[in-house]
Order: sequence, then structure tokens, then C-alpha cells
Amino acid sequence: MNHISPILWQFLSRWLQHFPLFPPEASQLAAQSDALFFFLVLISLVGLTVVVLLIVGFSILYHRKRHPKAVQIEGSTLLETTWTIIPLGLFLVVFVWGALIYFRVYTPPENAMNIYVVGKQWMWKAEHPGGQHEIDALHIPAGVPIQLTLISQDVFHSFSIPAFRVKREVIPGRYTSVWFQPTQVGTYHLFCSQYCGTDHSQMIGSIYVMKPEDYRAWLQASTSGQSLAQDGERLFASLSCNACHNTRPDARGPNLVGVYGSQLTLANGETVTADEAYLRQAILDPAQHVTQGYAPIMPTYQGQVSEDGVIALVEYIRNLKTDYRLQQTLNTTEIPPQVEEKAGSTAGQKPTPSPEVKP
Amino acid sequence: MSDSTTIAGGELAEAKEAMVGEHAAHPAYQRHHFESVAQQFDATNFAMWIFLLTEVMFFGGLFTSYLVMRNWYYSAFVEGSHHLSIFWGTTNTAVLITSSFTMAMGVWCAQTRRKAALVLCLSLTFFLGLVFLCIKGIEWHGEWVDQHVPGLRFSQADFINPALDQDIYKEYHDRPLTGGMASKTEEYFFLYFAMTGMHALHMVVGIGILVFMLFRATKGAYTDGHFTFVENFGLYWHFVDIIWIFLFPLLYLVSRHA
Amino acid sequence: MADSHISNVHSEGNHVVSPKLYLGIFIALLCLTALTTAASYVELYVFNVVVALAIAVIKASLVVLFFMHVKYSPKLTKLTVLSGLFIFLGLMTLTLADYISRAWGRW
Amino acid sequence: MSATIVSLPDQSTARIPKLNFLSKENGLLSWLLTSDHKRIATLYLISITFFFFIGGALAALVRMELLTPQSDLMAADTYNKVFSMHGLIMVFFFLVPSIPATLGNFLMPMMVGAKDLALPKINLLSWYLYVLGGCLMIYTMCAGGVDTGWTFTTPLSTHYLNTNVVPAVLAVFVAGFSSILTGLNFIVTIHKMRCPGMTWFRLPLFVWSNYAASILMVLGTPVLAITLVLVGLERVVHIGVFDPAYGGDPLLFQHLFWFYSHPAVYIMILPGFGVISEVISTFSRKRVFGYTAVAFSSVAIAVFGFFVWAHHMFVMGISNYAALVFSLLTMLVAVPSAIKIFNWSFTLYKGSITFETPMLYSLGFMGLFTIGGMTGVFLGSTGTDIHLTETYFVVAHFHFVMVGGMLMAFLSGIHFWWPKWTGRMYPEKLSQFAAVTTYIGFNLTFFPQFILGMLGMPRRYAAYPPEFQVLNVFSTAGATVLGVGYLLPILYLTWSLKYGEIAGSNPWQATGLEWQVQSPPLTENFPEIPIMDHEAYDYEWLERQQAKEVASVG
Repeated sequence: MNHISPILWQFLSRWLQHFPLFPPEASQLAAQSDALFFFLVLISLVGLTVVVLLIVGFSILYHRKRHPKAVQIEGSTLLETTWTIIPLGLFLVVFVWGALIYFRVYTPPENAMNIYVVGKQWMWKAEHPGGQHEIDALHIPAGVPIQLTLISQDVFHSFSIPAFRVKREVIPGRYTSVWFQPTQVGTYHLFCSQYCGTDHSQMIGSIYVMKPEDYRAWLQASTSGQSLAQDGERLFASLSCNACHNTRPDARGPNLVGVYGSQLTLANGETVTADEAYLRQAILDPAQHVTQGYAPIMPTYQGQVSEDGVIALVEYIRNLKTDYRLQQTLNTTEIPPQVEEKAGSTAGQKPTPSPEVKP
Repeated sequence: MSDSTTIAGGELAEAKEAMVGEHAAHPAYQRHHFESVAQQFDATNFAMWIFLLTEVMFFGGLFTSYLVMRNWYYSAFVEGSHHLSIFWGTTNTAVLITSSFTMAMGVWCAQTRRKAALVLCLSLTFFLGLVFLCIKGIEWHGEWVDQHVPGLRFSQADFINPALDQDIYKEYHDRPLTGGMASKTEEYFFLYFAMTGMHALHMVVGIGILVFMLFRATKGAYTDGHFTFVENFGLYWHFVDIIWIFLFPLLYLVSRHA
Repeated sequence: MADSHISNVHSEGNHVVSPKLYLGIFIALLCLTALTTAASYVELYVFNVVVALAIAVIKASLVVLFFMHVKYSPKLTKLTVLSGLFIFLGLMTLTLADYISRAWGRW
Repeated sequence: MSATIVSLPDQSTARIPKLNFLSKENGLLSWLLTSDHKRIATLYLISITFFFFIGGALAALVRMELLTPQSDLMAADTYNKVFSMHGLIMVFFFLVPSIPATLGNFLMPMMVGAKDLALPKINLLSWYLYVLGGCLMIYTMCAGGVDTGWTFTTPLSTHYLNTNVVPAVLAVFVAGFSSILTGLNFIVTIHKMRCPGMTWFRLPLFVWSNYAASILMVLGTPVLAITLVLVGLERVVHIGVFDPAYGGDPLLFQHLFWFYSHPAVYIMILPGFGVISEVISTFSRKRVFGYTAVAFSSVAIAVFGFFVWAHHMFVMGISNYAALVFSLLTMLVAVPSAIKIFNWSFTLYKGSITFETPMLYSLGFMGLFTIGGMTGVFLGSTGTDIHLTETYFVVAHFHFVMVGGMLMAFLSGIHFWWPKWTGRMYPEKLSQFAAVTTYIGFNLTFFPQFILGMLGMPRRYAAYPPEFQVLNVFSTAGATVLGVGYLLPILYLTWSLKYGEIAGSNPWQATGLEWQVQSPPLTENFPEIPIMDHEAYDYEWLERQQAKEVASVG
């Protein structure tokens, strides 16, 4: 009995204190997703009720005691057509409705604030544009569309925030993205929902949705001294990328200023948009991503730069809007001026390991 | 159909005989649960076809993988395939087609009850099957020497610096692959070995059954009107041939000019 | 209803194809092999692949139709071959459809 | 009118026929070398029950661990192994072979009017392959287990785990061939072994649904086989097509794996549909409402079932356009299941219904399968799938379909054909109690998991946030009841082997050919090959037949 009673006690007290039946709706998409969910619940209930009524009704009406002789019926084309068409119609409605939501979830708006997330066994590492790192936590402002660019360092993970009704597989070797706009301040669960090995169930964290002003304060308090793009600039210089990628007329590599978001024509004739995924591929596998007019001389950086490093480089290139020399201070929108000043003063030193922010 | 005659052999006659009554004497080779020899033939023949369907899907997974990977790592697949010998590939195709022909003739011999000819055809098929495997062995040995066996003995040197292998370089003038892509040639050779290996495994099984059939044919089996086994084995052998008919262009030929 | 039963006996699975036809098919197959190898030495750009696969399909069809007697087989066998082909193509096209259409959008 | 249709022979004079397939030969060898489909079915039944109870014990461990939020009963890696082994054993060694290999094997030749399956030796080979696969699985378990989950997700399975992945892959590979051979045998038998007069539309619906399932087995399983070969190779030579670190694509694995594993759920459920059709018809004394629609909906499920696999990958980064296509096809494949449910419901209409155990299980099936099927639409719709996939909602959904659907159908079928198989009745009251217990236990176990899933609790978690505990405790409590529900049949069915009432040849007064021969049947099934001269489920034919017999005896 000794070991049963604590469990029983735990059970009762939990029941009394905390017994949620429905998750909070904390993002713009949540309500839309739930609307479809309740529509589905409704048609399920109706369907189930119909089936149960039929079974129970017929069982009573045509019980052997009451109805000793069965009447043989072949079938009924009319009835059968009815219960083919009605479910089909309902399912098609569900399909279209679902597809609309799906496209919304996986199409980030242009002005979304981008945060990088790296998944590895068994932790989440979020990298804010301002250079703030956090482990198993994500601080975000409410009311702002936020896009996550996700990548895994090892196996499949899945970034799941039930309160926002969003989830995206985090895949090794490729960026995926998802976006949401938190509406309610609060702390929510972050789960890894794809089985990823021993400590899969420990790969959880918290999403802190803050008021914008609180968020700014948090950014200041937890800055590592340099923005992500500045990390990238450091790396860019230390890998001697600027030996080829510079603004000189005889440069051996394409000029990267303003390259992000532009249409590129590749050596094989393809046209691509230079987004995050493309930039990552171009760094790790340059041979397949040669811009037209340039020789395929860039070495691969596969295995030499970590995913964190690639993210820093991508973020640097993303923010390259003017000439390299003028790029002393970076205009990453979310960093308040004093942080930038501080960052500027440390430029040129060896990058110091950034303190990880633990909530 | 002018080029084929409806069955003349005794099988149908015997089948009809078996139909006459429940207790009519069955041929010894009729299994107890079949109503007639014809039903037995039909059922086993159909079963063989269904089995071949599963084989199609088995190789289907490999072909799909090959297609996806080839699209991703096009240049690696092209230069990887340049290291295969079209001469041996063509020879092997011819050998296998010939063995298919001798097998088809074997079925004909069994149908028309020619024992000596059947034994000859089966021996030829067996021999050609062995020749195929030997040639395949020579090719695999070549790949071992050239360090193109993925996972066990692989070097990207030939692809980073194609001039190393002058014979192939003279013919194709391959451009050097950069590190990232050169490593993907291992992917090509992985699929090459997986596909030809699976195919060779089927050949080995086939040859094993051929030995068994040869042994029985010399004792007069299959030419007594009960040729189902030969016919069904023929289907299997032709199927293995068809797989090779697709492997050959995909692995050896299509990349020559790419 | 004994019809279906009797039709089993009249099964068309037991056609004897004449050796002459076998020989003809065999020679055709050898010629096609020579042709496909020769074609690979000619620069045809994208058509190298098309030609190679087309010849392979023709060769396979010859083997299936004559060596494997499908031409003389009952409908059921033909249907079996076609259904296998159908599912195989389904696996291939739908998988590739995903890969190809990934390039259409930013996902 | 009595509330039962059971008509047993006079127990004081009745005897089990001296000559039957069980008594024909004795000794272990006569079983191990048999080519009799009924004996092979019996072998399968024993081995499948064995694996069911191993899988069930593992499920019990899973539920016990989830009683508390912390991983305190076992460490996380142990828990991972337990749920992986539970999944592997239940899917590949119970659900896939369950109805086809036992009931299907036993009934198929009798239902089409043949003496045996077309390829009896292949049938025996299939059982040996199953046993070999099973031994490999047991070896895997004894050697320390495997923690890939039953889905073998790459690159986790190929690169990051040190457990017994290769033996597990081999086990599934071998068991896959066992399933291919069963399917092959059924297709050939149904096409080529039908007795005179047995046209396609006189076949019992059990045959139709097993036919559809066999097509899926034959065409789907080889793709799984080659995929697993590639996984094994990749582990051994460290190069391959699935691991991005070696240049492969993990999504390719997902495509190939689900190409089999989605049709596999239809392989599991379709034979169950067949059982339900037989049982509902028999216990409402009425032919199945819209026979053709039910028959063709099975085939439609088989055909469409092949082209919906990527709905398991909606959040995995497949292209949005592909997601659209697969979602649409998923909606289409849901329709035939709906047709079936309504057709079964209307089979009751103007019937003459009794509630013996098989019927109770079948009605339970209809309710649970409706829930299971509808929640499948939640997951097939791309919008809601994003939130619900990879959570306990999925777990609840497929347990409703697989356990609530398939297992209920399996138990229904076992009870229904038990008298035919053994010649003896099971105890009716006790088994009705077991059926109701199973039903209650099942709902209590798995319904809370829908809510857990909606709350976002991910599957395969050894530990979980404390607010989910209440629902998990409900679920575990339900599992206890469910466990009792499953233990009871094994006890009373074993008991009935010796002490059950003599059943006679047709205790349910059913119309199938298998009921017109003695129980247990002869090795050759029929004294002489029957001639089918009536439609399936023709109860009037049966009455005339019985009247004739009475007249001739009188």
C-alpha cells in the first residue's frame, strides 16, 4: 500500500488542481485550425450518432423476439448513393478547408521576424538575429509574425508548439520553415514530437510570449555582445570568403551585396531565388550552385562549418545591403541602438563564446 | 495465330481424361487438391506471375531510389558510370538474352517432349548464366582494383582528378568534380552494387534451380507432359533478363554523352 | 454451373510457340542490344536517355509477349502484368511528383 | 421466439466426428510437415496468440510507465525499446498476419469450395518464415532490444543507434515474405480454385475483402523488403541513400516505407471487414445490404490505398502540392469505409437479430471503427494534421482502427468459427461478458488519448508534463480492464476445447459452404466437391435445404 497511496494522492491533487481538456489558443492560426477541428468533431458526432441510432434502433425493432422472420432485401441504389455522396461532399469540404489552413501555416508573410532554430539530440538551440542564443527556450514578442528557420544537426526532430497549433519537422541537411503570430502573453510548451532517440521526451522547452516592451528588455539583458550577423561577418572574414566575394571589379566570386531575395541565374541555366535554403546549399555544396559567369572554384565548406556557423553566415549575407566596408554596424531591426554600439566596439576581436541563455 | 499452334501434346488429353469422373485415374503428377491437371497448370502459372509482380515491386524500390539520386547528383552519376565498361555490359546483355532464348527453347522442348534437346537447352542456359556471373565478377573485380567499392574500398581520387585514369579520361574528358560532388559518386556505386548485386542474387538462385532441373530432366522429368515447372522457371528466368534489360542502359549507357 | 470449370481445361496457357518465332525474337533482341549500344555513342542530347529507355521497353515487351507467352495467355495474365506496371509507375511518379514540385515553391 | 439462433445437436447423443482434420494423423511431425490449410491455420493461431501476448505484455509495461509523469518505472532508453518492440511485434507479427493467416487460411478454401489452398507447401513455407521471423524478433528482444520505433526512421536507425537494428530489420524482412506468400496463395486460390457455380458475385464477402488485402500484401510488401535491405546495407557499409550525412535523402526512406506501411493498415483492417460482413449477416438472418457495393468498396480501398501514403509526411517537408494531392486521395479512400459502415447498419434493417458473442464484438467494431475512421479524416486533412500528427491523437486513432477495429473483428471471427474449427462451443455467457468488458476497457483506454493528443502530448514520450497525468491514469486504468477482456477468451476457449458443448455442423445456421460440412471438417474439407447453386447469404436456400433433410430423414 505504501507505494500506491502516493500515486493516488498525486492523482487526486492533480485532478483537483489542474485538468485541462483543451489547449490554449495562443496564436492567430490557432483559432482557424480549431474551427476546422470543431467542424470535424461535429460531423464525427453526427456520423457516430447516426450509426449508433441505426444500430440501436434496428436492434430493438428487429430483435428476433419481436421480428422472428427476416425480410430479405437486396440493397438500395438510392440509399447507397446517398451515403456515398454525402460523406464524399463533407470530406471534400474538409479537404479544401484543411488545405487553406495548411498553406497559411507554411507560407510565412514577408515581414516576419526570422529566428533560427537548430535541433540536435536532445536540445533546441534558438538563435535570434540580435545574437541571443537560448537553449530549450524561445522568447518572442506577442503580436509580431515570427518565422522560424529550422534545421537539425543529426536526426529528424519535430518542432511542435501545441498552443499555436503549429508543427514542423526539423530535418538534417535542409532548412524548413514555419511561422506563427502569438496573440497571448504566456508560457507554452515546446515539444519535440518526432521520435529522435533516447532522450526524446527530454527534448522539451518553453515558449515565452512577452509583451513587445518586455521582449526588448529581455533582448538587452541577454545579448551576447554581438548580433548573429556580426558573428557571421567574423566567420566570413576568418574563412577568407572576402578574398573572392568582394566588390572589386575583378572579383573571382559574385558580389554578395543585396543577393538575398534576388533571382539568380546559375551556370546550368536554372533560375533560383536566393533564400536561406539556397544560401546554405551554396556554402556547403558550391559546385552545384555556381552563378552564371563565374568559374566553379569555390571549395566546399561541408564539415568545416557547423550548422550554427552556416546560420551566422546566412544571416550575414541576408543583411548585406550595402558595401562590405560600410558594414561596420548592422541594421538588424530588433537590436536597440546601445546593443549595436556595444557590438561595434567589440568588432575585430576574436569571437568569444557566447553565453547560452537558460531561462 | 500462324506462328503458334494450340497445344497438341498429351496434357490436354490427359486433363480431359481426368475430368471424365471423380474417380478417373489422375496422372501421378497431379496434386490431390486439384480437380484437373489443367487447373493445376493454370494455378501454378498464375502463382508464378503474381510472384513476379512482387519482384517488380522489389526492384521498383531500387529503381525509384536510383532515379531520385540520379536527379540530385547528376554529374556524379554521369562520371561514375563512365568507369563502367560498355564492352562488358553489352557482352553480358547478349549473354543473358541468349540464355533467355535457350530457356525459351527449353520450354518448347519440354512441351514437345524432346528429352535430349531439353537437357541440352537447360545445360546451355546454365552455362550462359555462369558466364554472365563470371563477367559480372570480372567487372566487380575491376571496381575493387579501382577502389570503387562503396563502404569497403572507395577512393574519390578518380573523380577529383579524372586524368588519373588515362584510358577513361581520353574517351570522356571528364571534368574534375569538386569535393562535395566527387563524394557522391560513392552513392552511384552504392546503387550500382545494390542493383547488380540483387540481380546477381536472383541469377544465383536461378542457376541453383537450373541444376536441380537438369538433374531431374536427365531422368526423364518434364518431358512426360508435365512441363509446368520448366514453364514457370522460364518465366522467372525471363524476368531476371528483363531486369537486366533495364539495368544495362540505366547504369552503363544513358550517361555516355551527358 | 460447370462452365467456369470446363474453361479451365481449355486454358490458353499451354500454347506452343514455334522455335522459328523464338529465333526471330532472339535475333531482334540481339539487334536491339547492338542498336542501343551504338546509339549511346551518338550525341543525341536528352534523346540519349529517351532512345535507350525506349529500346529497353521494346526489348522487355518482346520478352514478355513472346518468351513469356503473354501474347497467347488468358486475359488474367495480361491484367496481372498491367496491374504490376500500374502500381510500379504509381510508386515512381507520385514519389517523383513530390521531388519535382518541391522546386516550385519555397518549401 | 427464442432470443438465440444457436441450434446444437442433442448433447447426450452427439459426438465429434471421429474422422476430422485434427484426428487424422497424430504426432508432432504430422503437424510440422502438414500441408493441410486447416492445420497450418491452427499453427498460425497458436503462434500469433503467443506474439499477441508478448506484445500485450509490452503494452502493459508502456501503460504502467505512463502512470506517472516522470520516467520512474524504467529509464527512457528501456521505455523506447519497450514501445518499439510493442509496435514491431504487434504490427508485423500480430496485426498483419492475424485474420488472413488464421481465419483466412482456415476458411478460404472452404468458402470457395476447394480442398485446399492452391499451393499448400508454399502455405507451410509461409508459416515457417513467420516462425523464423518471430525467432529473429525474439532474439532481438533477448539481445537487448531495438529502439527505433516500428517505423525505423532514418537517419536515426541507420546512424545514431547502437541497438539491434539489423536483426530487427531481418525479422521484419522475413516475416514480410511470409505475408507475401499468404497473399499470393489467396489470390491464386480465389482465381483458380473456385468450385463449379461459384461465380465472383457468389463469393462470401470475407473472400472479397481478403482478396483485396492480398493484393496489397503482394504489391506493397516487396517495397518494404527492399527498403529494409537498404537500411541494413546502410548500417553495415556506411553509405546509402537514406542518410543525409552520406548524401542520401531521409524523405526517400519515408516515401518507400509508407508506400508499404500505409497499405499495411488496409492489409490489417480489410480482412476484419470480411469477418464483420459474415457475422452481421448471420445474426440478422439477412443477406448483406448492397453486396456489390460492399465487395467493390474493398477493392476500391485496395486500389486507392496505394496512393495515399504521403499523408504520413504532411509536416515532414514534402512539397505542398504533393501534400494537396495526397490529402485529396486520402479523402477519397475514406468514402468506401463509410459505405461499408452504412451498408452493415442497414443489413440489420428488417432482420431478425440476436446477440451472440460474435455479434456483440461486431457491433462493437462498428461503433469503434466509426470513431477510428472519422478521426482518420482529422489526420488526412492537411490543416488539422499539422497540430494532431505525431501526438497521442494519432496513437488513439490507429488503436481505434487496429485494436477497436481489427482486434474486435478478429475476436468476433474466432468466436464465430470456433465451433467449426474445434467442433465445440465456447461458453456463451462468459464470452458475452468478455466482449462487453473489452468494449468498456477499450474506450476507457484510448478515448482519453484523443484529448491528450489535442492537448499536444507527443507520442513516444517516456516522461511528460504533469498536467497530462489525469488522462494518462484513466488510460492505464482502462488498459487493465482491457487486459482482463483479452485474458478471458484465452482461458475459456482453452477450457472449451475439452468441455465445450458439441457444436454440430451448423450451430449458427449460417449459409456459407464451410457450415454445410462437419465440424471439425475433414482434411479434404468436402466429401465431394460442392456445386454452388445459390447466392451468398441465401437464408431461404438454407431453410429449403433443412426442410429437405428433415423430409428425407422423416
